[in-house]
Amino acid sequence: AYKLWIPSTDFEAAANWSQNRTPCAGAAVDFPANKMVSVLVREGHSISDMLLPRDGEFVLASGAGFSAQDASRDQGCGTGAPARFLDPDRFSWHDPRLWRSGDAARDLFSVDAERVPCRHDDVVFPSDASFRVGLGAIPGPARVRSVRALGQTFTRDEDLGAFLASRAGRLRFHGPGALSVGSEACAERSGCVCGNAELQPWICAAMLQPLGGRCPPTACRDALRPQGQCCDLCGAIVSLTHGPTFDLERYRARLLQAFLPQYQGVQVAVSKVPRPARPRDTAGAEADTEIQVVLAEARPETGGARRLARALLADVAEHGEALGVLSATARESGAPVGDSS
Amino acid sequence: ETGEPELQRPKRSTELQQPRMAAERGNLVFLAGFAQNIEFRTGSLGKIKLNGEDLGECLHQIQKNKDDITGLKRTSIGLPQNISNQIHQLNSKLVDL
Amino acid sequence: ETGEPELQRPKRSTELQQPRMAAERGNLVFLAGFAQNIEFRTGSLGKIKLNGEDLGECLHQIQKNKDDITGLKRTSIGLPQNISNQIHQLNSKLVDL
Amino acid sequence: ETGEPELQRPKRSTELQQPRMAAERGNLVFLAGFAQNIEFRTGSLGKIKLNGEDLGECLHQIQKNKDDITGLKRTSIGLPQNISNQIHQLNSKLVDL
Repeated sequence: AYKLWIPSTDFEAAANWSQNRTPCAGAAVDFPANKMVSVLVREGHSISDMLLPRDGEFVLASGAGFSAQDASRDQGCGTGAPARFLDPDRFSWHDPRLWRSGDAARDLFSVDAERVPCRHDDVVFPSDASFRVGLGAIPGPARVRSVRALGQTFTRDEDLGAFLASRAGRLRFHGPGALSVGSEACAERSGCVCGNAELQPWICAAMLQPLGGRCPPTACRDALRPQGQCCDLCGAIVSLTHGPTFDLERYRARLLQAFLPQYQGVQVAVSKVPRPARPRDTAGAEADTEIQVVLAEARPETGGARRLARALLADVAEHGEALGVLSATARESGAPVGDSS
Repeated sequence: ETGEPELQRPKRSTELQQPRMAAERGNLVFLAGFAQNIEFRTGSLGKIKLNGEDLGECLHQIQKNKDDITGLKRTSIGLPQNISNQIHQLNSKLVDL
Repeated sequence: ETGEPELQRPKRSTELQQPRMAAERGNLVFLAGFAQNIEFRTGSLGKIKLNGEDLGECLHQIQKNKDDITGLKRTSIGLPQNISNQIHQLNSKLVDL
Repeated sequence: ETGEPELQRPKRSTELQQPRMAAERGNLVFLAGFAQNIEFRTGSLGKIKLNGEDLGECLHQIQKNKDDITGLKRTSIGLPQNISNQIHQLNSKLVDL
């Protein structure tokens, strides 16, 4: 599985500019003086004035460039405040919003901690965009299988370290955190634990930072908090105890084809998670992991997640052996908020 | 013709006349097309370098070469004239013998 | 578009081929890729100026210096030969006396 | 100093340290800070060209011109001395007659 980095530091990306638009013709442009950044320029721009970062670069795609245009009197562009390029250090590796999963099962979602690259993931920084990533101060290095950047794939720490220390690397990666590659690909048919549990406080802090660090209110009582999720949600969680023949991808496909079409409005995430310590766990050969099936619904009054959870339990009861599922349990959130029961 | 009518013309044609830096098939091109210049300026302690060569020193050497050439021209015109005069005198003396 | 992961593709170095304007600790650096050029092109009225010096004039002066040197070499080879001949003739006349 | 800034914007102190690209009366101006350099760098197969002229060759020509001038100086000092000696000998012989 791979995870693709989304935000760019491209000149033409409107979101990189103070007024949420690229500088217009004749604009004055400010880059922060002391923020290293590599900026891909794809088009031609007329500018009246541009302050460059003290350490940075502008990579010119074919046909791109800059021309001089004195601050225009007529267009009202050069007269206003300069277009400011926003702090390129604002993108954190640990922010789940900044990654896109390359998994084919596009109609499933991932819990927040698994949206950030997992231990077995290949990480891809698009080669046709400029980027900058902050590696925060976390207890250990962020571990992944490989990192692909600038058209090179790094699978050994020595190679990655040399890249990160190079000028090209320093223009794109910053912060006190470390990055480590070389993990095995996930070879288990039943899936692999993501391995980001320890990072969850940082992941959630990054994700909730625009919300002031607080989760939005839920629409139900007794909301659930799946493993790896930053905020409570309404719906249900089905936990599957898996046997040796369980196939995670097949089970996902089964959900997508046989169940989800009948439960519009329910979003599903399926992954292997560490098995929570239970007081009366039967000791023995049972795996220390389980499959977490998260059934989330934005409008809990429809009850779709509850019905789907029961359907999945019934499915295990009927086909458990064929699926490689030994047992299944479900938890459900409570009544919708505002329901006077 | 450079000043006024430009303002009314569509953006495209004025752009063509603006000096610019652009990428062309991987080459970095500085174009001073119309009557406008492209200028590079450093402070008094800064240098302009072309593949490691200090442009200031190159310009200084060009001027020095030019001055040396001027000096050489003066001697190469003055000296032969002087020598020609001496040879002419020698010839005269020989004839006088 | 950022669509494909390109995991399978061989090491691409297009990134390295693109020209760039960089700032390195406040120094302004213009870079072209491995086999790419940096080109200055001027129209008839446009100039490239480096710290106030017209680059076109500098190149012109280099060529002018070269031409002057070619001229000087010709005279400094031709004239002495001419003079040597005259001195040789003078010597002959002296011997003939 | 490098010339008149003529820029509309007020200067913050950090601006003085930041490299800058600006339009000045239609000219495109690249500015480096007080003690900072402006550099042009190509890969080993790349060239810096002005209107088709290879600037690297031009810089090479400056050095070649310098060497040629050194050679010319040597001959233009050496040869006349040699010739003066011969003329002096001729004069002596004439006197001896």
